[in-house]
Amino acid sequence: MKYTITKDPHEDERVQKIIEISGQNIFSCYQCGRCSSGCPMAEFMDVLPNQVFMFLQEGDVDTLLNAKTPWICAACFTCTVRCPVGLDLAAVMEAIRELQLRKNYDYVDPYKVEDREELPPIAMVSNFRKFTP
Amino acid sequence: MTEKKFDPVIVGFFCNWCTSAAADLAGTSRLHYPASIRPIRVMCSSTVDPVYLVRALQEGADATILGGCHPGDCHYITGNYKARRRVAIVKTVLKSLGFDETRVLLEWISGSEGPKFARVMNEYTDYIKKRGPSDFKYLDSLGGEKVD
Amino acid sequence: MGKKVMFYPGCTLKGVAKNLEDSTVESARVLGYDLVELPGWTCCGAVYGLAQDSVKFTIANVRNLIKAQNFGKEIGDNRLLAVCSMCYNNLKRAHIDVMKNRDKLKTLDLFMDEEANYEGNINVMHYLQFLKNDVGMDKVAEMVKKPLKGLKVAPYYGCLLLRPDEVAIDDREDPHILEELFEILGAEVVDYPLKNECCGSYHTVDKKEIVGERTYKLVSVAKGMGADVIATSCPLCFFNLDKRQEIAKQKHSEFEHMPIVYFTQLMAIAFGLTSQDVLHFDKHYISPEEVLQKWL
Amino acid sequence: MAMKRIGLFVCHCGRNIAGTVDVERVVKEISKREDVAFATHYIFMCSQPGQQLIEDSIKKYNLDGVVVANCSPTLHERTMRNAAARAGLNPYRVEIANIREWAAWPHEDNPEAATRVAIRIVNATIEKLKANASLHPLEVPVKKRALVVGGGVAGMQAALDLADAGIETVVVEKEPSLGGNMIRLSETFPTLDCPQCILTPKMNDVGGHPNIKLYTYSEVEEVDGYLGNFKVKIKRKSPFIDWNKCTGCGECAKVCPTTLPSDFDLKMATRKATHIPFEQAVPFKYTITYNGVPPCNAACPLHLNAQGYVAAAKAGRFDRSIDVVWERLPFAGIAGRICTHPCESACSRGAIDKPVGIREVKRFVADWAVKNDRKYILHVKGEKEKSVAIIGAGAAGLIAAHDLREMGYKVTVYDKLPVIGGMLAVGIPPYRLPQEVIDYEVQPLIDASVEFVLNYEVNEKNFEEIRKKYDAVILAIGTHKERHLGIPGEEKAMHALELLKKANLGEDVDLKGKKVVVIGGGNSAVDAARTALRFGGDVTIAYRRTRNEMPAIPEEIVDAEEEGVKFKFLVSPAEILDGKIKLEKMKLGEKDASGRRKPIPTGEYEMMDADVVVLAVGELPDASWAEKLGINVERNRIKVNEFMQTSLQNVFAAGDAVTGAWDWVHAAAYGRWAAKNVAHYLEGEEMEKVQIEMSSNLRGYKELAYPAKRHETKKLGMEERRTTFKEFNLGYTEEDVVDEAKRCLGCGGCAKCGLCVEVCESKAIDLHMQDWYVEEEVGAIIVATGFEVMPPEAFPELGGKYPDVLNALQFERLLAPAGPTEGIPRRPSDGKIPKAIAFVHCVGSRDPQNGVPYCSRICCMYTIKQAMLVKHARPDIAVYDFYIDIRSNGKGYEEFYHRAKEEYGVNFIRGKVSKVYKVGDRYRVQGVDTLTGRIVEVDVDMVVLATAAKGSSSVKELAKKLRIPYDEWGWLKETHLKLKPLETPVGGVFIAGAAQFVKDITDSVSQGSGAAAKAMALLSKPELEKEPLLARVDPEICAGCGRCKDQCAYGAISIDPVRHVAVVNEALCEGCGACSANCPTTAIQVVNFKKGQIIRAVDVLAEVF
Repeated sequence: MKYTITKDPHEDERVQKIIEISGQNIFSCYQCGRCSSGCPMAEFMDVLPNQVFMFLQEGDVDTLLNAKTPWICAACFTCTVRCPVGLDLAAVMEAIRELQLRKNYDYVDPYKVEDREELPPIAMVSNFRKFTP
Repeated sequence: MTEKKFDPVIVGFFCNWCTSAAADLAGTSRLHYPASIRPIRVMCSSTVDPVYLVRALQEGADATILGGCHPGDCHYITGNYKARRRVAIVKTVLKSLGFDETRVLLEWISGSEGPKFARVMNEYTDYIKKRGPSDFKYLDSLGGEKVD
Repeated sequence: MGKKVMFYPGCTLKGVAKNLEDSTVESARVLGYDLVELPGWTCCGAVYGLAQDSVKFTIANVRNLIKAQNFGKEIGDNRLLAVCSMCYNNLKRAHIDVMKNRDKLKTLDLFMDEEANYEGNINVMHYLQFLKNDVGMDKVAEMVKKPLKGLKVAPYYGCLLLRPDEVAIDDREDPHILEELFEILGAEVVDYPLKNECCGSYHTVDKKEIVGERTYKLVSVAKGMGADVIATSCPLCFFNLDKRQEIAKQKHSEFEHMPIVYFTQLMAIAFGLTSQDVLHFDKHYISPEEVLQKWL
Repeated sequence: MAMKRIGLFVCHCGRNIAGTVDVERVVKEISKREDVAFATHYIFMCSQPGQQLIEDSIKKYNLDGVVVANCSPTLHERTMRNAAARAGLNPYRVEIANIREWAAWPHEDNPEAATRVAIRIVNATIEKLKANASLHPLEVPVKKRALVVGGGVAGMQAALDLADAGIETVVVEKEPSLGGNMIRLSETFPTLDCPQCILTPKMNDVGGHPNIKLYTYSEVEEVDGYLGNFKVKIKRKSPFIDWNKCTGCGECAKVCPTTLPSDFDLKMATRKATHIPFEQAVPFKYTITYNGVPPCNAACPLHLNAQGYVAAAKAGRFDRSIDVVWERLPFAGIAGRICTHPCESACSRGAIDKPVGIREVKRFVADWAVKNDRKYILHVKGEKEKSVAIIGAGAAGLIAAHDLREMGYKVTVYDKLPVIGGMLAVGIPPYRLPQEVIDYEVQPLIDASVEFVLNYEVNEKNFEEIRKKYDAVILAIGTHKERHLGIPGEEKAMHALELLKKANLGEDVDLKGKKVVVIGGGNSAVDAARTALRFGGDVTIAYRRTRNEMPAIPEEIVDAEEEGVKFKFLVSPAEILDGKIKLEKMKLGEKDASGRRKPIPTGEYEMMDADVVVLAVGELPDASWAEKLGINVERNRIKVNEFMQTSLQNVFAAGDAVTGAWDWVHAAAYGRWAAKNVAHYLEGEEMEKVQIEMSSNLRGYKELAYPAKRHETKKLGMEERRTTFKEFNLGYTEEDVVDEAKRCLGCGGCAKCGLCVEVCESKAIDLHMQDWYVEEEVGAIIVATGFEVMPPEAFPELGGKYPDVLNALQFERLLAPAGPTEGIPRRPSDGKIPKAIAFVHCVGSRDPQNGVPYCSRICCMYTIKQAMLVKHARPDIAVYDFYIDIRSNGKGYEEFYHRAKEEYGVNFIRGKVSKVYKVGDRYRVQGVDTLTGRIVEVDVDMVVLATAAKGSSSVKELAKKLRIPYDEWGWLKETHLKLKPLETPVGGVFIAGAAQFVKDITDSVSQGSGAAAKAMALLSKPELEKEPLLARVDPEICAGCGRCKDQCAYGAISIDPVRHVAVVNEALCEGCGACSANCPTTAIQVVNFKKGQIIRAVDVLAEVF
């Protein structure tokens, strides 16, 4: 496990893009961990929310683009409201997803959704809005 | 003076405890700002009579800036609040007379904020440069009174 | 005829959550209010967009608000009620968003050149807020015919009634509005510590195992606290907690089922409205009929 | 006046100035001025030769003013002024032109501009200097005494240092004892000393020091004056015990029946209302906590001390309990049986389960007195000549008779009935209130020579005679007339009063097997129904609203139902026929004025069998005769003014005759007021406005509410209840009454039951003691008010509402060897020793969104210490410590942390906890380990939250009085964080310890000593020197408008009432100049910063070139 920083993360374009889309200063995170400990989905994630911020602060966007975490976040805002420095983590997760989705990437395939009849419309609408471009 | 570069005159009233100290710090830190700023030290922002601000504009300044301690931090307990009220009145009066009230600026700059001091001076000078010269000083009817 | 108030049902109430719609409208009728469906409402979008550079999630909601603005003038009331947590959250956030961000509103107004501009005076309310602030819990108490004495209810708020802060209808960490309501309905309220935790939300579409795990945890803890039912206001929470018990049971053999109800169904029952035309127990995966038998 | 011979000295500051600014050009430019006599430049003006140059030039050129153009005045203004002074020039005639920081350095990229700015600055400075006056420092006398606010470790250290230095020091502490937060601690990090061992000697030193005057249980009320001469008014809160007499024996606490949560133990234990906070308290004196009038007492129209007699009953002291009742009311047995008990409706316990059975407690002690032959004795306080007649021996009449007789008047009571008691005797059935009870409680009045004339009806014929015979008359004639419905067949009906009167006077009414319908929903309807039932009837109450709206006492309705009375709601009588009644059906409409929903007729009718119809639809006073005599009567009620006086001046009235039919307690309350004002009237004094209502916002101690149901009283057997008129409610048993009294939540704190007064041998207790004030004059003030920590309840997501989730200070008490659990941590919920404890750091700290932005500084260390102490006490308790960063930056701190980790087996997990919730009877802590990147869950039995520290909650009030600044978190602001951490902007006021910001004991003690040293330095001089740059008024042009006075933050300006001009107190003035900017006539100016000076400088600065 080794990561070589080749460039000041503050100058990284993709980090800047994430800051721009989310409107959050990702550098204000001080790694208290409260987002992760309160996250109802954390146990299913491969990168914990607090680690997401450390990766960003180190400029390692690639790891995040390949991680499951942004796609597991349920945008429940538990972390957002509890973050001591007021970071909207849900928006940052969305920004990371957006980097992918804006390349016309489908995370879910609507045709492969099971039990479409019984799912409430809001479930499908919200899922597709979050996971398709 | 069609194409001549406009160099504004900005008189700065800086309170002794915060903004003067910030100006000292900006100097010590070798932070540069335009020579348009013409500073004077006063004991407290509250000591600045609205007359001083108007007088400066009358006598040729394109703008004035009043620097005080941050709210709640005043060395004289509440002087900066008084200054804030006075500046508000000056601005209202200027505006109602048809003058540009943005030529009076009140800023809170604490003694530790040297960089902020320099930044405010730079930004405000740029701003005034864009606004152009003040028309207030050309008002003959408001010519300066004699002082003894 | 009761007093008319605008009602935004949302798509889900028109289908799988008929039980929520009818129990809401009928319970309001008992309290002297006619919930009139907002004419021509469109989908709220279910989730609010978080990207700063996008307005696409706001358009539909502002359009709904404009419709409410027009219809509100007709009936002389500016309150727009929603009972689905997602609808409430979206409409309210859109309202706050464009009020805070006038440039965004201007862009939207320009975009929707057919409609009138949004003036910003629509009061988006969740039905619970309406009960507490406008109807008054005293009035609710007055209408209770069959107190739900002995029924142990775990109130479940989920996320969208409480978060983010600007739309919260109550204290986000320790809300009490449902508790207050259920006590007035005569039920025994369980101190349910997970009442504001997420159910897994839209992951129910493509990651139902995860939602099954959430349901397992949320229902087991409620069971452990002695609850007979979990009561919620969100059709998605309802679906997840109800239907996904199937998966929870497959994964955890010791799991015990528990019926999930809408808070409005409990209101209806306490008000003596026990017809299936109002309650629609056929919409439940785990039927609450047995637990509620005493009051039906 | 203006200077004409100014000297300019431009400094090169090596290359600092001269490298950018063309100093020679500056000198050349300035030399052109006529008022400049000499100008020069030199490489280092601040050096010895540089200063010499100035001195020599002043002498040589006879300079009358000097401008030194060099660096910031903060650096060398004093140097240059001293140099000038040596040369004989007044130092205030020297000004600095700062051309280094303000010209050379910021414009070093542009020497030309820098030089021009420098010239301008120098010119402006000369313009200002020209009108400078010669000044001399002011001298202010000093009071050689000091005040220390706060008796914690910092305050005590400061006080001891001052006192040891021979300075008389006043210490004010708001708690009853010295010690502050430190004395609450178990042990201290990193040395593990116990505060009991290291702090109590200091406390004793403070308590016994000849130079220290100690005021505990006191607060600073007002601060006046200024540096060296403060006048401080101190409020001494009443401890209700004379501390000069108190020996600390503790007998009072032994008998005190009132238990309150211990504030010293932060609710981790209870204590008595009279208490000493802890065993080593200084001073060792008892204090009684009294919060005010409790809601029960406030709600009682007679203001009986309900909490008091309940408290005495709790102690089993029924004798004391009945005495407390008798202090305000002789009719305990009557009240205990029939009062509508507003006290219980107001009782705080009602919000939790059911109110305390206050009335039944009173009933019990009244009966107890009868059984134990304790009689009430009416003590007449000095016989008076004047006499009063009271018409009516009912509730109002009896209490008025009692009160007036007690005051010494001769009292005669007339009543038309053959018995005493009025409606009590004939309106309330004997099964609720036996006549013996009335007779027994009236006997003390008869024994004290109150004359009763019975069977005597007062009317228009004999009233004038009575009025002439007595000095005053009170009409308390009650409501003995039936209201009529006006429906057909009404004459066939019987009236409730008629039925009740017969029952009371022992007459028989044969209702056996008859169907009886009682119309009405009030108390008399229920009474009539139950009476008819006892006469053998088959009774139904028909009421036009529903049960919820019935005005009768709810428990009486239940009793009636138990006995077999039936109810029919939402019907109103339309016609009474033979054997039948026609009823109209009703429905409920909107609420009416009484807050009850109005019945609305539906137009539908029904018939009901009714052999006898009893109407109980209300009673009216029979006041027609009074009206004939010229007494104003309105809506059948006697009209009185706010003093209970009728339109005839010596005639007063009270009771139901005035208010309309109400209840006993209100009738009695108005009767008492009538008596009080009759006495005022007879003595020619001013009368008092009637004030029945009183409010109390006290709400008992919820934590005292252990689960306990309200006790029910014993009742007579149902058969006897249904068929006889024997009293049906048998009251509490002795065990029940004590148990019931324990349910009281002690809203008022001390109940004033008086048990302690009885046992205090030194007669130190005075339950009527008031707060008092003392004044002290001091020269310096040290504020050491300490800190507070946020309560766990502020963090619901971390389980703050659970009993076993504590903040660290509470846990500290559990670890203290002298604490409530003797140093072994136990769960407050069940007293069990936990198997596992979780500590959570940074709760509310470092959290600007949900708490405070700063680090609370001490939490890491105390949490580590607590973890260690847990392990000390019980090594088998597992300890989990959730932290974000361990901040152990003190001497020996890091080593301490490592000991916890390496030797004690404390588990440290790096990550903030987000949720704590209950699972079974344990608590699940949901955390994270950010280092391994895993969610961590652990079940524990207790959770300790290291909650954020804030300034003491009362500090803001104090800071306003002292005019010192504070921040939003309650920390006092120092003058300079780095260099003047002990000073405040107000001269003579210093801060020490955690009042400035949270700090550990080491730092607090150091600051205490530091502040003391600062104060000593100040007080060591007989007089103080003060900068004379102050506001001065020109009385010639001052208009005395006072606008300057409003601007002054120091209260330094007053308006001379004689000359009508502003006057500046130079000792208070700080020279800010806020006044001058607001002066419309320029009369008030700061010396050497005069308006003319500034404007001339501005003119130079603003000029374009």
